[in-house]
Amino acid sequence: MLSAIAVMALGALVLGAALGYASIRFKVEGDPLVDKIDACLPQTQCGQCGFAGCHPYAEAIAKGEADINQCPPGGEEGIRRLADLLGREFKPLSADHGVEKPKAVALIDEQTCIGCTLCIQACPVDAIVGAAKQMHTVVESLCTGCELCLPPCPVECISMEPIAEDIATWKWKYPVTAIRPAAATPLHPSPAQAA
Amino acid sequence: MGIFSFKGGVKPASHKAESTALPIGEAPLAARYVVPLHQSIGGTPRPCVAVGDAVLRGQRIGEADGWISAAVHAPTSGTVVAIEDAPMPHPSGLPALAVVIEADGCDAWIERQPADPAALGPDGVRAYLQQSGVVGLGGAVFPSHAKLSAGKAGALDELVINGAECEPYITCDDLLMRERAEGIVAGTALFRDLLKPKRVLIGIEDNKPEAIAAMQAAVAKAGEDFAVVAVPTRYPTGGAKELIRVLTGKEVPAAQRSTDQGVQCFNVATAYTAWRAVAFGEPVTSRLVTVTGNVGSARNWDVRIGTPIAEVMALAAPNPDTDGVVMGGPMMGVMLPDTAAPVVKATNCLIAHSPALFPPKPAEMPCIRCGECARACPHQLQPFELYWWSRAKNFGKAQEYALFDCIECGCCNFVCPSHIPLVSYFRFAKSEIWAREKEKAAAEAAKTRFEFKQLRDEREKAEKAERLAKAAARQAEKTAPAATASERPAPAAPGADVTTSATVAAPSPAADGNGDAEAAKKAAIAAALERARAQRASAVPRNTDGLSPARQAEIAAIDARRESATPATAPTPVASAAPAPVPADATTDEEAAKKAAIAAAMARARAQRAAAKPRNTDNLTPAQQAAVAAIDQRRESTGLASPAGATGTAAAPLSTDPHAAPASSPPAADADRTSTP
Amino acid sequence: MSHYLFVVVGAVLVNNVVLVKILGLCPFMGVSKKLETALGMGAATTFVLTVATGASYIIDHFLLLPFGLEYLRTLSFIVTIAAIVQLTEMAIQKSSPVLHQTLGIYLPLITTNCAVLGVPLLNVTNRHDFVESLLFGAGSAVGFSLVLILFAGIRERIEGADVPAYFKGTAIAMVTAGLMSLAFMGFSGLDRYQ
Amino acid sequence: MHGPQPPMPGTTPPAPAGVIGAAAMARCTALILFVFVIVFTGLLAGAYRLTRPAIEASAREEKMRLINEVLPPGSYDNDLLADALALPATPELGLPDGGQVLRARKQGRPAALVLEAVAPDGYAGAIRLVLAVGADGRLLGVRVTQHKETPGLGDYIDPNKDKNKAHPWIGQFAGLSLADVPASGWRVKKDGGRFDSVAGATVTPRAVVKAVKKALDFAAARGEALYAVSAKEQP
Amino acid sequence: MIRRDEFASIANNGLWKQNSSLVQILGMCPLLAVTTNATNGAMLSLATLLVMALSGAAVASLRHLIPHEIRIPVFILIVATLVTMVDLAFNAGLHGLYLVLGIFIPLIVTNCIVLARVEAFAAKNPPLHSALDGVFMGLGMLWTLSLLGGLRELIGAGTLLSGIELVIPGTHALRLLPEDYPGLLLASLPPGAFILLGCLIAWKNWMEARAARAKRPPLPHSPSSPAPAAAGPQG
Amino acid sequence: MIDQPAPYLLKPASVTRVMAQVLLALVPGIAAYVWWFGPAILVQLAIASATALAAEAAMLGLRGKPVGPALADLSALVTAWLLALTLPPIVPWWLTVVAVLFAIVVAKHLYGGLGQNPFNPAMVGFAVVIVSYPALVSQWPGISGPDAFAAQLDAILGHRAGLDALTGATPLDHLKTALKLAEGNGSVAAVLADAGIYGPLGGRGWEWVGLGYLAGGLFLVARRIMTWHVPAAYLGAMAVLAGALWLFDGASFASPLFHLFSGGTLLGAFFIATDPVSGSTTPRGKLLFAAGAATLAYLIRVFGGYPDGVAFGVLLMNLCVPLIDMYTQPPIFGAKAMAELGRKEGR
Ligand SMILES: Cc1cc2nc3c(=O)[nH]c(=O)nc-3n(C[C@H](O)[C@H](O)[C@H](O)COP(=O)(O)O)c2cc1C
Ligand SMILES: Cc1cc2nc3c(=O)[nH]c(=O)nc-3n(C[C@H](O)[C@H](O)[C@H](O)COP(=O)(O)O)c2cc1C
Ligand SMILES: Cc1cc2nc3c(=O)[nH]c(=O)nc-3n(C[C@H](O)[C@H](O)[C@H](O)COP(=O)(O)O)c2cc1C
Ligand SMILES: Cc1cc2nc3c(=O)[nH]c(=O)nc-3n(C[C@H](O)[C@H](O)[C@H](O)CO)c2cc1C
Ligand code: SF4
Ligand code: SF4
Ligand code: SF4
Ligand code: SF4
Ligand code: FES
Repeated sequence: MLSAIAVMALGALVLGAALGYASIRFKVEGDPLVDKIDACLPQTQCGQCGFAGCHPYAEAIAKGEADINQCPPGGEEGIRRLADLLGREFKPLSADHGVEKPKAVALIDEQTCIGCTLCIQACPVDAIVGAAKQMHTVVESLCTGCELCLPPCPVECISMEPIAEDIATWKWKYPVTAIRPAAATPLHPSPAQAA
Repeated sequence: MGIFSFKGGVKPASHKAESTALPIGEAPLAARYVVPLHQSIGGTPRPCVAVGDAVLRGQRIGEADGWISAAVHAPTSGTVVAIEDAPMPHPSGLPALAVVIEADGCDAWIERQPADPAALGPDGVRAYLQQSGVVGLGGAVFPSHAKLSAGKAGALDELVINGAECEPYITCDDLLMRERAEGIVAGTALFRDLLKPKRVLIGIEDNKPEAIAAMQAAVAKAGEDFAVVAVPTRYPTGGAKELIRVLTGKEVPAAQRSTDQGVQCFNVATAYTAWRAVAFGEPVTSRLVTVTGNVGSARNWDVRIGTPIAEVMALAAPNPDTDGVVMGGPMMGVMLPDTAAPVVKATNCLIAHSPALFPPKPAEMPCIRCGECARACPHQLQPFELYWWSRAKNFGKAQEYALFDCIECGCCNFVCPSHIPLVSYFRFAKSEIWAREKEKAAAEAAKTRFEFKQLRDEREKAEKAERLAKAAARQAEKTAPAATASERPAPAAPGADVTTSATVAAPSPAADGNGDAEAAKKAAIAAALERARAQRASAVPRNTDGLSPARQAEIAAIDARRESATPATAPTPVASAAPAPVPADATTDEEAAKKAAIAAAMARARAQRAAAKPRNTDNLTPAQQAAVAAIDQRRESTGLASPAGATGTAAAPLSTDPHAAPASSPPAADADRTSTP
Repeated sequence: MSHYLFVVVGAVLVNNVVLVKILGLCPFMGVSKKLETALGMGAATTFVLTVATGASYIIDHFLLLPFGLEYLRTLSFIVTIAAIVQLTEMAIQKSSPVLHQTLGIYLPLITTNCAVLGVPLLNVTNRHDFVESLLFGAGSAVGFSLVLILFAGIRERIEGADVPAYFKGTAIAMVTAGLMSLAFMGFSGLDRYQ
Repeated sequence: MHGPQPPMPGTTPPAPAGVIGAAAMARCTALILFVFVIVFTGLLAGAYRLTRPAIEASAREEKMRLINEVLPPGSYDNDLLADALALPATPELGLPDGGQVLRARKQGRPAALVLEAVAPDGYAGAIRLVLAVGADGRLLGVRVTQHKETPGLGDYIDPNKDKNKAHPWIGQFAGLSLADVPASGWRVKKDGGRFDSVAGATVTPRAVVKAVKKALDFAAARGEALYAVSAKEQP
Repeated sequence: MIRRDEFASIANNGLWKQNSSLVQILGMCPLLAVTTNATNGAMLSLATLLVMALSGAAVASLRHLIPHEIRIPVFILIVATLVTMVDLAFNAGLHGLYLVLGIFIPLIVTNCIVLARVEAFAAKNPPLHSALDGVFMGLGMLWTLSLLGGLRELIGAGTLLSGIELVIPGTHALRLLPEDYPGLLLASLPPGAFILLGCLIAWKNWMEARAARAKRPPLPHSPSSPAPAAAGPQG
Repeated sequence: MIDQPAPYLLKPASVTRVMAQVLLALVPGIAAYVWWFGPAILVQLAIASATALAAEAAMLGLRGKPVGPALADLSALVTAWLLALTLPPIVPWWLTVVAVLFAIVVAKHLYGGLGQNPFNPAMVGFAVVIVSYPALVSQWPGISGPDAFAAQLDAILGHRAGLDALTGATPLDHLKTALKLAEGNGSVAAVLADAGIYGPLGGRGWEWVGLGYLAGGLFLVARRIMTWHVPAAYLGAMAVLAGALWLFDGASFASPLFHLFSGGTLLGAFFIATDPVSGSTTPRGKLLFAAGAATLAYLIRVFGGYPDGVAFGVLLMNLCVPLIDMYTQPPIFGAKAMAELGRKEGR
């Protein structure tokens, strides 16, 4: 009994000392993982993930406080990237946080705009130009399609326009194979779609 | 002259005899020409004619847009009836901007003036070729003038002229060499004079003995020392890199330009058109097109650019079972979704497709990793690995296996026993990767802007708090009444401080009252000077300096618009960089002085920039500039933009390649207005 | 001398910890999705396992056996291992943050890698002497890393395969591990001269 | 409990405080760890004390179970486990590292020897055996204690794996003695001996038969001496 | 105490949703190594269950005393102590089984699922919940290990519950397949374990896919659909 | 308007054609087999083929893929034939069925079918049965004319009573056991001279079967179905290793010729290690793969627990294929120039 306790106590002391020394010797600060995660996010800053932007979400993922499937703008592709980075299993987008939509940009109806500047303040990426009491315009190439400018507009003059394909943005499609992959699960239209 | 060889390659049946029986024919004039503006790699030319304008053959209708871009010309005389989106000879079937010309039947040329290369000088010749619309006719349609300057490696060792024409069915270069060899040699001499290579090599596949003989004769006649080399017939010897390898033994990697290895390669037709342009003043308005395949009479035609493809096909009397038209050869060509699309500079061959001629492909089987494709690949890639990863959409892996070294020659596809459309998978993977890269760059940019905005918001908040605190302090201490003046004297736009504030400049001339610290004094002087200049620059200073350049530009445009629309509003508000003339407060704090100095310096810099270029669009990326310009144009068309906005501004380049979009220069009028108080 | 060779060959191939002894499977399944991480995990485990076998031999022979405290083996071994792992983790975090990130949650999991406790215990059951213990430990670790890396290579490849839906992911990985284990059965008998 | 410390903005210079805090914290946690170690080790030691008698008993029982398989329980009356002899390296039994001999006595007279033996040339390595040899030189029983023979092929030497439950292969040895079987008979039938084997797997039985024969030879040669040594004085 | 829904969720997690063997892929070593028959699998699972329940309760009770930095060493200490106690108990009470399970009893310490549950659940929940979680995780393990073990011995030898005599003396294994069933030995060997487990995981995937398909929201024309209310003015 | 991508020309080649030629190339070996060991092997080939086709069709059906084209590619038949040729011709029918099922269902279709399996299906099937039924899989028939057919058929149907008369050890197995039993005083030469199962090259009869495989293999190389790399490296490595040990101790190690012509060496070198799907694909990778497989086969057959190591050698090297392929990528066009560029910039 006593010898057991003595032996274990001795061990605990030695190991404790080693760990204590190491914790001071190998102290590290910062977390490069967050930046890597952040780089996988679309930077739309829309907050659909439940965080105040992409970086906070990245921090939450790194800390293990958020799952990897909460960013609708990133879509499946983004989740795959995260799963790959973090060595986790892919999982479909969490329905609580929204659905993946085709990319769109905001369009301000310039006839209706009253120049209240509220959308300018709302846009996280400075994509709206204009000054007070003047009509505002969205710089298409800067707009990330986050839709944050929609709610503040008092006259509801902002709408989302899906981006149309042209020759420059056209992509070669996935070749249709003669041997078809296993029969896909039948499409059940959701009630909302059907309505 | 050693002939080298490249690994891989295939030998499909050549089918060239069908279309070489007849000499080159002159295609009859069409009634209507659709001339796409984007016909070469790089920027999209801007239209420089208007609807209703009368044009002559060879008249420039599209202005080169940047260095990697070439002008576009009217193929015949007539009237511009539309500038609109029209169907393109492109696999997508999507339309693009084109100038539609109704021919008047006279086919009158503009005044053609030969150029004198000696007088123009090398740079002049390059510019001349660009203006003449000379682009690579070998398939890549890369603006030739851009390829005509020496690369990093200094002087060129070899100039290679590509007469290989390795793809089955195509014979336009063959016929060109047979019938117009002298022009090709003269064009080659022109290139030689520009590039000064040590040797000039003309490579022709040995299945074209007539062309070789004709070229040899022409070279001898011209007294040049060009070597006409017969190269073994094997697809894709005509690929620039393969031909360079065969003729010089040099391998040009994908990540390099051939000039870095001291070689440059041009197609024979390119040399010919360059010579026509220089020696006769004829811009590129037509090209040779082989019309063959499932047709009654296969032949090469000299076809005007812009001729509807259906009309060209009709010349060859396609057989009734024709079920499509392939533009290009059977190995690399594309099936055209719409034969109303016009002939463009890249159209070297039109093949009538029929199931008898090109049997439908057997069903795709799984890859058995037999390695046939790897043995056939002229770039020694592992197509089945590329396929494996492209199919699985693991693009990172595909790139690891050098996806972007693939030239899409189709050799692998040709030999695959499983009939896998390998090239389609590679194209899919490549375009996905490009799209993703674009997205990533956009995300990165969005992130920077977001962070900048956050920083600004924070700073604003902090400054506001500070200001409030100071104001409170001042109130309490009851200091000099001068100091209690309003923070912003008569802002022109009352709402402006909501969106942005002059926070940077706010504490500007802080320390001008006391002289204890030298820095403070200097800063004060600078700030005072600054203020003076700013006041000079604009009668009513507005606090727009905290704005991003993009937004400043926008405001300027909007202001201009307002001005023209409602002249009764406030006197000419202009984007400027005036620091808010916040009165000096009594603090003698050194820190404040330093801050003030910095702020003043920044303000000064900004003001200078603003003075020089009121539309502060210079630090936008070309793409963003293009976007801004596009917005301008939209407004213009809805009648909202000011005349000032319209002057000088080019019409919107509906860019197809955002990266090569033009840098729209700021209208001079604005600049003038800003600098005159 | 040659029997040391057989100890090593036996540990690496014939009685491979993962495929034959069935130890250390959680990291084997968990960290084999990418080759890079497998390499890192292999290196980390090799280090920890080798050190752990040495340390536990010393503890067993100089602390436990003299006092008749064999029943404290599990406790003392695991505590030692946990400490070694933590030290390794700190060292890696300092020296190679990238590696630390890619290994993610798996570094601490070395503590709960059965192989790391199992090999010292096997050393005790097999009555290995110090050199044999070390060789057995290192051999097992190399065997672990070897199959982990090979497995990662194959998993990367079958990632692109058209695996039936229900078998995608872990299920097919298990089957693959089974076939690997089957292949390793070919080595059986190679250590019989031991 | 573990509520977060209220932040004190502006007052504490952060870095040094962190270091001092860490050191103090480290001491504190080390102490807690130490206490845990002591407490749990104590618990464990207690548990060990409680279970030790039971463990020893079952270990003994296990050993006796094996012995009883080769040696009928009624055939001796001494405490076998106490009457053990440690053997030095004994090549005759294939024991390079030595082994153990148990001596069964009935009414003080030698009854049987329980020997360990190793057949080194099994198909897949050594096969460990336990055999009981009566004082009359007769085999009382043989059991395989450890082997690596191919499952499903060579493992029929283990009665638990032998498909023939009624007459396990290993049962052939019971009752035989050197006197009954001539030297040439100590082979498998395929080689002209008297022992059965399973077709396709004769390497294993050959090894076992050879080892058993050698063990009998050993018992015959050294039996007397082994019975004679007292448990205290080792040969 | 504990609410019904909490209980249900803990039970569902342990038995199915977060099943350690089929979903979390933790605790693989015992799962594959000792499941040569159902008995071994079940007994080792029971041992693990005991450890998990006790360690869950212990950690949950002590969680406020354990500083965050040294929680892992302390957890390990607690688990190792409990495992050693279980080990001692097996040694004393079920010596035969103890010998068969070998190092896999002490290896419960490193069974990833034990520490994972302690860390993920017990460190954040009250003792009763934690103990229950341990029990259900253990039960989840119990059924998977028994199933896998049963399948392996059935395919491998045609029997079920072999080795039961080590637990309940006097009983014996059931022979389910005919005596001349040749047995696919592979199933009893490590490769068979891996492949069968792969199939079990695929089976679970299939069950879940089926369940998900059954749970799909009914088609919009179905009157029971709750969705149309939210479908907007046009609906 | 049809919608097909370029190229519009295709070489006339197909998977079916490739597989058919492989089957054809096996014929000489099979003929020799029948000549020496009787027609039982034909029965096994039939059982294996039927099982393979049925399993392939069932799996394709279950996975919702079109059955026709995949059955027509003949790859399942190649697997079945190779598997049957590696098993003793007198194994009970159900054993062949089990082996083929493992090959087609587990090793092939669980990975997505043709072209995607990392392990050689036929060898997986073989390994499964040799591990599970070592006794049955090591009973080979002795040389026998057609007259033994009835007895062989009986054995295939499961009546294995009179089997001992039919069977004899294979040369490899016999040599190994004989050397082991003789405990030092037996030499290879003595063993080979002693038993009547050895011929001038390898095993009697077996050497002719091997020559048949060799002929078929050379045909495949000539038809460019496969490249020379794998067979050359396989046979080369086997010969070098066997030769080295033979020179070192000719009494304990058989000659390289013996090793080349016994067991599955020639079948393995030309038909099994050459499986394009599970083998390495780069030229250097093929050399490495085959040399590795041959080395392992030799080590296992001489020192290991199994009579021959061809199957395990191939399976073990299958494990390494992704890594081998990754690190033996041939230099791509222009790689030299890039390397030079890198060097220049590095400086
Ligand atoms: C973006 C880009 C920029 C290029 N810039 C030059 C250049 O500055 N000088 C030049 O000689 N060639 C230039 N090239 C041409 C290529 O290096 C190459 O010579 C040409 O594309 C050959 O045609 P191919 O693509 O059909 O082989 C450029 C090509 C691209 C795509
Ligand atoms: C597979 C392939 C085949 C080609 N074949 C030819 C050819 O036969 N003749 C030719 O002039 N250009 C051919 N090209 C285009 C050349 O690579 C290169 O772009 C051209 O020779 C450069 O000259 P240019 O800029 O004057 O067009 C081919 C390109 C590829 C990728
Ligand atoms: C995989 C495999 C495992 C074997 N295992 C054993 C074994 O454990 N014991 C044995 O005696 N023979 C075993 N053999 C058979 C021997 O190699 C040898 O052929 C046999 O013992 C000779 O017996 P026979 O003389 O009855 O034909 C095995 C054979 C193979 C192929
Ligand atoms: C040269 C050649 C060799 C082959 N060898 C094998 C083989 O050893 N085993 C096998 O199952 N299939 C073999 N196949 C057939 C086919 O590749 C195999 O069924 C695939 O592995 C199944 O995906 C071979 C095919 C060819 C062309
Ligand atoms: S949902 Fe995605 S894009 Fe939106 S803020 Fe969150 S991470 Fe960024
Ligand atoms: S304009 Fe609107 S949609 Fe676009 S980025 Fe800004 S806030 Fe988002
Ligand atoms: S030729 Fe076709 S089947 Fe052969 S390896 Fe290439 S892609 Fe695969
Ligand atoms: S298409 Fe690409 S991969 Fe295929 S042969 Fe040509 S270069 Fe090689
Ligand atoms: S149980 Fe997880 S590693 Fe063994």
